[in-house]
Amino acid sequence: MVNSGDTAWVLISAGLVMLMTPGLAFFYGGMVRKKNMLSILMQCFIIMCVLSLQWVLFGYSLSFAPGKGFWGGFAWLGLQGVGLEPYADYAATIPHQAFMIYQAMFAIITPALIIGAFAERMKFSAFLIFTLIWATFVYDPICHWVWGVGGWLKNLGALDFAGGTVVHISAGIGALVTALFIGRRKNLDSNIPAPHNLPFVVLGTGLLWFGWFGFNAGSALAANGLAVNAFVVTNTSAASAGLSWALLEWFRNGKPTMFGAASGIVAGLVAITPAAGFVSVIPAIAIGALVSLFCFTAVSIIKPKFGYDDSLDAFGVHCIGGIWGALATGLFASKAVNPAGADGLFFGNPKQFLVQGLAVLITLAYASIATFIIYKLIDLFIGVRVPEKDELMGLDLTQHHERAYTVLE
Amino acid sequence: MVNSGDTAWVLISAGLVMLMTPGLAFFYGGMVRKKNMLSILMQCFIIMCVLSLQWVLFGYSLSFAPGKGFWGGFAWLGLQGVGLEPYADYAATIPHQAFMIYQAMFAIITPALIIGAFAERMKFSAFLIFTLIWATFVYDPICHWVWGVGGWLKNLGALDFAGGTVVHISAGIGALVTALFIGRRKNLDSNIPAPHNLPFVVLGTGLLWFGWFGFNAGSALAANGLAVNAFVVTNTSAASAGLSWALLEWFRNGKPTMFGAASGIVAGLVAITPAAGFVSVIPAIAIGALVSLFCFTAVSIIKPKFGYDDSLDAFGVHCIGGIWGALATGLFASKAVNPAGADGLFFGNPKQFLVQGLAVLITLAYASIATFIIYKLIDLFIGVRVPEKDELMGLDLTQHHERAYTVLE
Amino acid sequence: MVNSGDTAWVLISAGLVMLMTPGLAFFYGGMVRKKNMLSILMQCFIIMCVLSLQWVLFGYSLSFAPGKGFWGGFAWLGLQGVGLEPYADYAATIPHQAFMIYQAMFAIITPALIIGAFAERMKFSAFLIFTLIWATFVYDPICHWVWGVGGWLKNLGALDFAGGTVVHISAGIGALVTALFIGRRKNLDSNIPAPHNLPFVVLGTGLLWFGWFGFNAGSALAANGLAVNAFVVTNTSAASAGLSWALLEWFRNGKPTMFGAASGIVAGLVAITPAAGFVSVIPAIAIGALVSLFCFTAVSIIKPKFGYDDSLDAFGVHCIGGIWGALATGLFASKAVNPAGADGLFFGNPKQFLVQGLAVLITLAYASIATFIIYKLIDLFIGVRVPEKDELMGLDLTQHHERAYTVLE
Amino acid sequence: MKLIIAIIQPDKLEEVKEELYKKEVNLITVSEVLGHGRQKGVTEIYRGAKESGNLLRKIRLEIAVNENFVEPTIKAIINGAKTGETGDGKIFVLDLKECIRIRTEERGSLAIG
Amino acid sequence: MKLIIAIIQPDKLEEVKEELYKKEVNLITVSEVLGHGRQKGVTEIYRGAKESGNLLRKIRLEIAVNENFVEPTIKAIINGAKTGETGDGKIFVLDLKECIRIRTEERGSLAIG
Amino acid sequence: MKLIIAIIQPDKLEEVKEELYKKEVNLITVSEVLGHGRQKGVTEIYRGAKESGNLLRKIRLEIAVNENFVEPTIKAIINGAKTGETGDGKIFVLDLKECIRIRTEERGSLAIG
Ligand SMILES: Nc1ncnc2c1ncn2[C@@H]1O[C@H](COP(=O)(O)OP(=O)(O)O)[C@@H](O)[C@H]1O
Ligand SMILES: Nc1ncnc2c1ncn2[C@@H]1O[C@H](COP(=O)(O)OP(=O)(O)O)[C@@H](O)[C@H]1O
Ligand SMILES: Nc1ncnc2c1ncn2[C@@H]1O[C@H](COP(=O)(O)OP(=O)(O)O)[C@@H](O)[C@H]1O
Repeated sequence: MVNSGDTAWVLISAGLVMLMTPGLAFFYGGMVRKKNMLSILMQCFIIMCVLSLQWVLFGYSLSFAPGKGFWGGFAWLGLQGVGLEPYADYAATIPHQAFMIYQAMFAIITPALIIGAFAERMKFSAFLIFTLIWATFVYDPICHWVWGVGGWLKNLGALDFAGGTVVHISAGIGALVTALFIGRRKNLDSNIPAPHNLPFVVLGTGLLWFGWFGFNAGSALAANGLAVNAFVVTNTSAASAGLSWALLEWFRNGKPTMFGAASGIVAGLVAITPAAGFVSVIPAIAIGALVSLFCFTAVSIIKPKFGYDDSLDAFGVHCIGGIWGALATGLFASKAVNPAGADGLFFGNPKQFLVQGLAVLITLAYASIATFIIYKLIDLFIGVRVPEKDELMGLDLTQHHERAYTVLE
Repeated sequence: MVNSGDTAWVLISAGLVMLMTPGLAFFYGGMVRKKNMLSILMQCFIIMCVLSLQWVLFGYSLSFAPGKGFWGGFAWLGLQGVGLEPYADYAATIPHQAFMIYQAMFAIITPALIIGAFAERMKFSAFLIFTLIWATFVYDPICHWVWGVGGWLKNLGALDFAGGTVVHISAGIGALVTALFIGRRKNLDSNIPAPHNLPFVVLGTGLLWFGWFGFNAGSALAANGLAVNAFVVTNTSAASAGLSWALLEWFRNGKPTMFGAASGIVAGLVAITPAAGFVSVIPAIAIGALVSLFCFTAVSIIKPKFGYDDSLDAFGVHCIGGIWGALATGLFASKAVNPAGADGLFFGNPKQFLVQGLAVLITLAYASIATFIIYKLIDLFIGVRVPEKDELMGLDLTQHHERAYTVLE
Repeated sequence: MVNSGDTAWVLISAGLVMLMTPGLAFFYGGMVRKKNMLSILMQCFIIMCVLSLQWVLFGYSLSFAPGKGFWGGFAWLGLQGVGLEPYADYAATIPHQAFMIYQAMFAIITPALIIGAFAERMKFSAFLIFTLIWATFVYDPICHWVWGVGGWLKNLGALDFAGGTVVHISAGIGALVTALFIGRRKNLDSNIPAPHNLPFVVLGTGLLWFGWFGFNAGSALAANGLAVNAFVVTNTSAASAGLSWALLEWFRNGKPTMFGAASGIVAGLVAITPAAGFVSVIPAIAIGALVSLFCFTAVSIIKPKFGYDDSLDAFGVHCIGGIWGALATGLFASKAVNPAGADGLFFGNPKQFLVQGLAVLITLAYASIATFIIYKLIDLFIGVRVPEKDELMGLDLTQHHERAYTVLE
Repeated sequence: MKLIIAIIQPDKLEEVKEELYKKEVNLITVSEVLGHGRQKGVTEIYRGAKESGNLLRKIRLEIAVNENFVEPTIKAIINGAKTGETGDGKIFVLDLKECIRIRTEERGSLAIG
Repeated sequence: MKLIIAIIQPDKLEEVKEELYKKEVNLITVSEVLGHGRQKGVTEIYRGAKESGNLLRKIRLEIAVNENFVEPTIKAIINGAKTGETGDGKIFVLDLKECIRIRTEERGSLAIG
Repeated sequence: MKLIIAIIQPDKLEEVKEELYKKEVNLITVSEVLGHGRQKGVTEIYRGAKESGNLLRKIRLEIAVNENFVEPTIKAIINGAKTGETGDGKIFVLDLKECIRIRTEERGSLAIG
């Protein structure tokens, strides 16, 4: 039976998650150079368009239609049979389409995260094709394995409350493959480009934090205690991680930065994602504090060392943060928080930790290989990178024939 | 009896629709030149102030107090008798004032849409008077005819789920009259001004998309299946239209633009507005895909041809999009989606299509004539347009004595 | 028993109030000079981080754990005993943690308001310590007195629906003490710095207005008629105050400004905060119209006269507005609106007005003295103000080693 | 060779450019400046605090030309920028000792155009 | 006639303007520039990546004056801008061959003021 | 003394600076300008309205040097900025009559460096 409170909560949560992609657009857009601002915004918004359609046409069916195999099958193509009555296997108190549209927003933001890796040099046409294929052959299957009825990782007992493996690890490792495949931006050494508009980065951070309440607390699919728990630990982890990143900078570079705090906040939100429905508030503090340590190291020590150009740190924040979150779930999960969940290592169940590790490895392996193959194919046919001349002039003018800001008037 | 879930949904929806006007402010503001940025923001925010007051004092009564005539009458002036108990004729499960404030947000954004037509050259005082009179003599009556108890277009059987005729056509045709009446901006030919800040346009687009969930799904006035349907088709149509506009540009101009995608998204949201509670997801794709074709043609082919200066395309997007949406409702509406609705042409009921067409014509006729008369009167007394010198120096400095951005510091 | 509709409403309200701090960051950030933009954003976001942790660790316990004394005591440290079941003394239909996290957002934004007084010259380290101590020794106790079970101002019968005394007066008077203690910014006389980005101020205003629905209507802690009343009067007062400020400027300076309207809107939201659950719509218009008169006078007549540098008018808007709101509650409150409330002076109960006045005086006295002592201590140990050289170069570069915007690329 | 610097009204740039192209002066450098002169600015008011807005937005043109182009260039600028209102701006002419085209390292007159 | 170019600290603009007005030098053109000189900049750090922030914000003044105004103008700029700290900036004086007031087409000395 | 003005491609600034430092030219003033020249711009399109984007972003360098530094400075700029593609930019050399260091009020050659 449809419950109005639960439905209201899932609908507004869907709205909040939808808002995260514009939030991400500004978070990323503020980091690039003026001349590439619109290309980032465009990539985010076109993903919203293309994947909203892919999802209702076949993506939702591939991901969530019951099925034991690689995919969920084609039973729900074009939302046939996906109506306004609840579908109990997913959510018993809201219309089935409410669950569908809520999940659509996850399918949208995941590939958008990868933008951080090919920013400022990817051909728009290649980006478009990549996104569509990646969503279909990487996101949809993994989503089915972890969340779909009959999904084998689900049956394995892997816990992923709101998308640590499905969203952040898959996109994060995809980002690393991207960075390695597409190569470094031109004359990066003579000058590391500074973010052209940090206030936009901060605006994006604020919208992401706000939207993430829908992302995590909405994943309870009801306005109940579980949702409240997810909401509380989400806020706590974000806060803990934001502070911890700032302190790390303070000690290492002499000053804390806004950009650092923003990065930490996002890392904290990433890390708590898989755990939000299984852990309580004190562990959330630890999860947040530590994720900044890991991501900070990845971003400002490991990356420069290896020299791959993960331009906006999609790998450094989302993959590293996602892995830590998935494993932390295996450490801190407790049935006291969520009886439907499981106990983690620290609550006497080491097995859960291993299962989490396994799910992480499988996601890493599959997503990286699949992503690589997709790039290879696209590169073969149309090439993924813009010509150097265009890169120097900027993607806004060369890919979109427009300028973000007027200079004279 | 008040239902907490429905009340929560309508309240947050009211908040979402309220946020659309700031969203519109940035959507429009980013399109003008630096020197006029604040004038746009000011017009939007003053409308929020003035019409919030107009609405509680007499606007709501004129629009929704029961009555068979031109207006809803004066029974509810100052919200007398509009209490915290449900008023079943409008919404049986939420406090009457919840319905009232939700509707207030519609009354606010409608005249704000017209700003797009007189941007960069309207006298602030004239604007203020125009808005107040227009809201009272154009919006309130039409609103009553279509949505009010005893409204004659309602009784005629015209379907308008969330405001295709009431909001978009009335404001859109008002915009055309405005553009013709006030005339073109100065030296427009020597240089077509480029949008001064496209990221702000995109920010506005994101907020509009987000807020539109409240606009359309909130119009179900309950957190139920109907709301979910409206939510889903709203997102689908926006996506379909955004993509379709970008593709049209790609074919016609060689490159897709962010500005184009944003325009398409808004057009798609406009078109689905009247249909959101009556059509299902596949028709929503068609509605979105086609609205971009119509609006794109209006904006980049018809407008330059006829040379009227609908500066930010309030007519081209909202009127054209609204007309298509109202007619499309007559084509794609289906009782399978909403038993309380009607079947459209494609579901064997051509009459509905004719009724929709009639409602469109009546709205066009009344709104255009009334808008013209209002301008004539204002022009007679105080004049609607700023002196050329002020226009060249910009409205921010001349109308508001302030500057949007510092140049030196 | 947990009610899903109420829980959904309180959770989304918590999200809305959380969003207010980023909103405030842009509202304030847009007012300062480019070179200090990030310092404002950083202060706001670090407060979100630090106080989210302080709150779950001990702040919530100090504020809300039952107790008759200065504080609420330590019973709920680390959220021990604060679970997912309702705690009827605060809210009988939502999980206790939902109430906790909702209140956390109030604890966050209150010290953030004070930023407006020390903007552009406060040492980051000193700011950090100040915030933590102030929240613990000023906010938490006052919060307990007014809202906590056994709080003595509550027992006295003082009405404060959503934080007129607790939030706005305490922070507002703290801001005045700040301005007097830290002193004026350097060469303020040779040039009064213009806001570097008014569109950001407007963006912040929009987000604040939006979030304030959660702040006031959420304080009903249920999706019921009371919430609706709070929502309606909040919107009405904001509108009335925004218009009234603009008109005051029009008469006094010849032109209304966007900055003025934005200031009025915020003042109107401040003033209605304590009254939102006790007054009806017509009084709300008066409350809004008058608050702008008071705040406008404080900001543009009294401040220049006395010469204290309340840089972004945290005192002028929040303290003055908060006092007026608290007193107005004593004038316009009516049991007809909220039986659980009280009647005010105009409804035949002068006593209520006196109680309100008393609560105001106590808050002013305690907050001002405590704030002063905290500054004295910090100044003794590390100093509160940056060296003149750093102030001239800007806090972004000197306190955070980063720049908000790139100049060349 | 001469270096011609012109300060003009922002909204005159397009017209000036057209005039210059007519005279086959195609190479120019433009920037945004603020000018203080006879033309009165608008007072700005922020929360009651007045600012005598005495700096107005102007466009600055920098054009290097050979001697025979000096007068045509001046004429072109005047044709494009003159309204007769205060604020039209000024033209400054400086001696240009040397000019180098970076791409070719050509020097002197032929590097100008 | 001379064209005087001065590079000063951003926060000195107001004082320099006042000094100039005292000397009846009322017509100036101002722009924002970045300077690299003796004055040390602050290193900027973005996600660990250091940038030697060696370009500092400065204000550039451009003032055309008649010979008898050259020294007073220089004095005025120094009075307004000098702090004795590195970074105070420089003044450059160039020969001005011709000056035209667009509004009136006047030339030479009387077009300057 | 000479005042050297150079217009270069935005992405060449870092290299030019390095070349200048090698030649011990450490004092420079930089600003952002728009240039119109041989290099073709990209047409911009806003809702169908085309704009011949004929103004391209460039960087303007202003460097005051003593005679013996003129050639080294020109060389340095060319080394750093030359790609051989149209759009590389130009160098203009003007006579510098006087130079004053505000901080010390020194004049002439020693005020330059
Ligand atoms: N002597 C000067 N030196 C530098 N810039 C000048 C000078 N005279 C005029 N300008 C520039 O020209 C602009 C227009 O001058 P103004 O006196 O306002 O109008 P007009 O030139 O028509 O009298 C000024 O804003 C300033 O930027
Ligand atoms: N020779 C020069 N050429 C061009 N600009 C210069 C020159 N010398 C100084 N400047 C400008 O003056 C500013 C201040 O110079 P700096 O050496 O930092 O201080 P000071 O002049 O007090 O020694 C520099 O940032 C630069 O913009
Ligand atoms: N005669 C000139 N006067 C002023 N600026 C010039 C002149 N010639 C070139 N420039 C500047 O140099 C830039 C590059 O010139 P361009 O003709 O595009 O390339 P190239 O110099 O390689 O032929 C132009 O955009 C313009 O800013």
